[in-house]
Amino acid sequence: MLCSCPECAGKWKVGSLEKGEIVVCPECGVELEVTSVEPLSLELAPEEEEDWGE
Amino acid sequence: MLCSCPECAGKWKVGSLEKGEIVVCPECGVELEVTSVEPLSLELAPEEEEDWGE
Amino acid sequence: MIVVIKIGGAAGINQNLTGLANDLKSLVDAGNQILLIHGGSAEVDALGERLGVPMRYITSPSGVRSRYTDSATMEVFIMAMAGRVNTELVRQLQVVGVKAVGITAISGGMFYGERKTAIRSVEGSKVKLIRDDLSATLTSVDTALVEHLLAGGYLPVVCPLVLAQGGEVCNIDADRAAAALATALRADQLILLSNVPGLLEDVSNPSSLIRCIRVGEAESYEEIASAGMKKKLAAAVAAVRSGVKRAVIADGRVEAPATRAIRSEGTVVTP
Amino acid sequence: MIVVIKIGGAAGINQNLTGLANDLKSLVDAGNQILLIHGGSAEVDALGERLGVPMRYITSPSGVRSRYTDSATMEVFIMAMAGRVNTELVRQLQVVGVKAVGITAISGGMFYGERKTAIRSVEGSKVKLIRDDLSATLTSVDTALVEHLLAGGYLPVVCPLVLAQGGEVCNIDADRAAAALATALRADQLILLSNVPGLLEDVSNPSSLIRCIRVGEAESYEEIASAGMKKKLAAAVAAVRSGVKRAVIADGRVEAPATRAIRSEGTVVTP
Repeated sequence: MLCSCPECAGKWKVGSLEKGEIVVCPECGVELEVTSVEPLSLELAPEEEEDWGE
Repeated sequence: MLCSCPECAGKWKVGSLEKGEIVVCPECGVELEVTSVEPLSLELAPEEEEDWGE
Repeated sequence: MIVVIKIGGAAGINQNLTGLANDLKSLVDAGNQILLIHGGSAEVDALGERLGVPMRYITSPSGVRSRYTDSATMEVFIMAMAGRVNTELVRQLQVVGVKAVGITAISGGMFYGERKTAIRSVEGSKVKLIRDDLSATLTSVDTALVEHLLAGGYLPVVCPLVLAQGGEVCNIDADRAAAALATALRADQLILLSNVPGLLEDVSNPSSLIRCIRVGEAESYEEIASAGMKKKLAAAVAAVRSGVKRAVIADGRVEAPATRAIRSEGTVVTP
Repeated sequence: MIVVIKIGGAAGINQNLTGLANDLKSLVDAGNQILLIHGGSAEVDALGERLGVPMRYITSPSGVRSRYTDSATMEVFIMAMAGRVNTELVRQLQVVGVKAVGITAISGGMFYGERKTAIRSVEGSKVKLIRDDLSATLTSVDTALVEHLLAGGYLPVVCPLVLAQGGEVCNIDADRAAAALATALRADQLILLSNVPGLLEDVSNPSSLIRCIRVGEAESYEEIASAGMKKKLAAAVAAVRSGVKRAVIADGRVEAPATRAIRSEGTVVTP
């Protein structure tokens, strides 16, 4: 699958992706969220929140 | 099944009984509870309580 | 004015909880002290089905239908009523800005009761004695906790449970519990909201509403009352006979259901 | 003395509820103001299994393990915790003569929080974003209701739920909730009871108890702490840093567990 970074327009290939997965752009290092697989769409991943949970 | 009334010692026959069933002694009219079937045992049934329940 | 409002658990009402919450907000804002007590039969049945705990009912020789509450059913009852229904009512009220406090009636020793060790159940041609039923007759009502909450400006949302003499948590008829609480609180009104407009002359004709019943003549209406309505009627009569100024059996599915009941839209039971 | 006591939901503790209830009675009789807040993980898991709602857990990139609470799980959580566990604790306390009041923390607007719209979950080699999790970060604690209850001589039994900005009822870590409540109440002590004697040097050796930790050195103990203990340690440190005089992580399975914890039998976290 050909990925395209929405931040730096960098391109790279990956084997398989899942919806909700976080991937790191190999060029600018930003964290991206796989918001859809078919068609593939990547968006800036939200900041990591405190992960307290029962 | 041969029934024997614990109150008046009256005897009478019935087809079948279930545990917890209420039967009325045909001789003295008292209400009896079938507390066990094998062996058959009859005891005076408790007074009817108010039957409020959800 | 102190108003005790009981809402049934029947499905129809669940769709109107937001409407009810807003209505109670306006009543509280107008300076009334409101206590909400709830049933939850639909939720209990639904959870029982999901858990494979069969919901069985007892019909007493005098025709009163009540839930057979063995310990497995009591567990379902507590999870559905004290858990789901009570928490959802508190959520709805808090979301519209009411300071609601969800409690069960075993908190603060509000309801103590005597567990009925033997209940008669008509089964076909037979009458059977049920000995493991966890329902109780109310023997004492302590309103200290709800009065303390009302004085603090809170709206108590009460799940009707009873602590029995052996320490068991028991089930109690929510209508009867509402009447007992209204009596103990010397409430001005008891409102019993359900999924019918009130006592109907003809149950298939919603406009055959009987508007007013004096307690003295209540018995004559028994024949036209369904099993559920019989309980509401008996609860309303019990409350009014014990000093509550009036009781109203009204429709919980309409807009502003409590306010409309307070304005006599329903069957009003008076001394 | 105001003492906030949190008991976990782990199985071990459930066998000791009568012991805990008697212990709390003696603390109340001695004039202390006690607030009990409870978890219920074992009960939630058990009910989830009965209902066929799989209990899934999220492990965050920093190793914190928490329950994945989608709406189906949240429903189980409310029925098991606000229903079963809370009601049983109130029952036990009332039976030994304590005036207990079971509430959830959405009552009276006690806990408001922000729902985490995206939580990171490590799944094998991947990190995934979970968007439908109903857990929240606490944003405000209003102790008015519990203070009102304590002033009335009642013992609040709190089920940790949070009302989120969208009106959803959310899940929160019970240890964290206890710390926040202890802080907001300016409690003298926070007691975290669980099924271990405290923080152990060697988790397989119950006598390797670490007796005292100053908040400044707490981080150095993180490596030896299990996921669950990490949360307790963090909660204890958060409370003491915010003014609670001391926090004790202690064993909830022993006799008079709260009294023994108050007397420093466990891991005491101090300023």
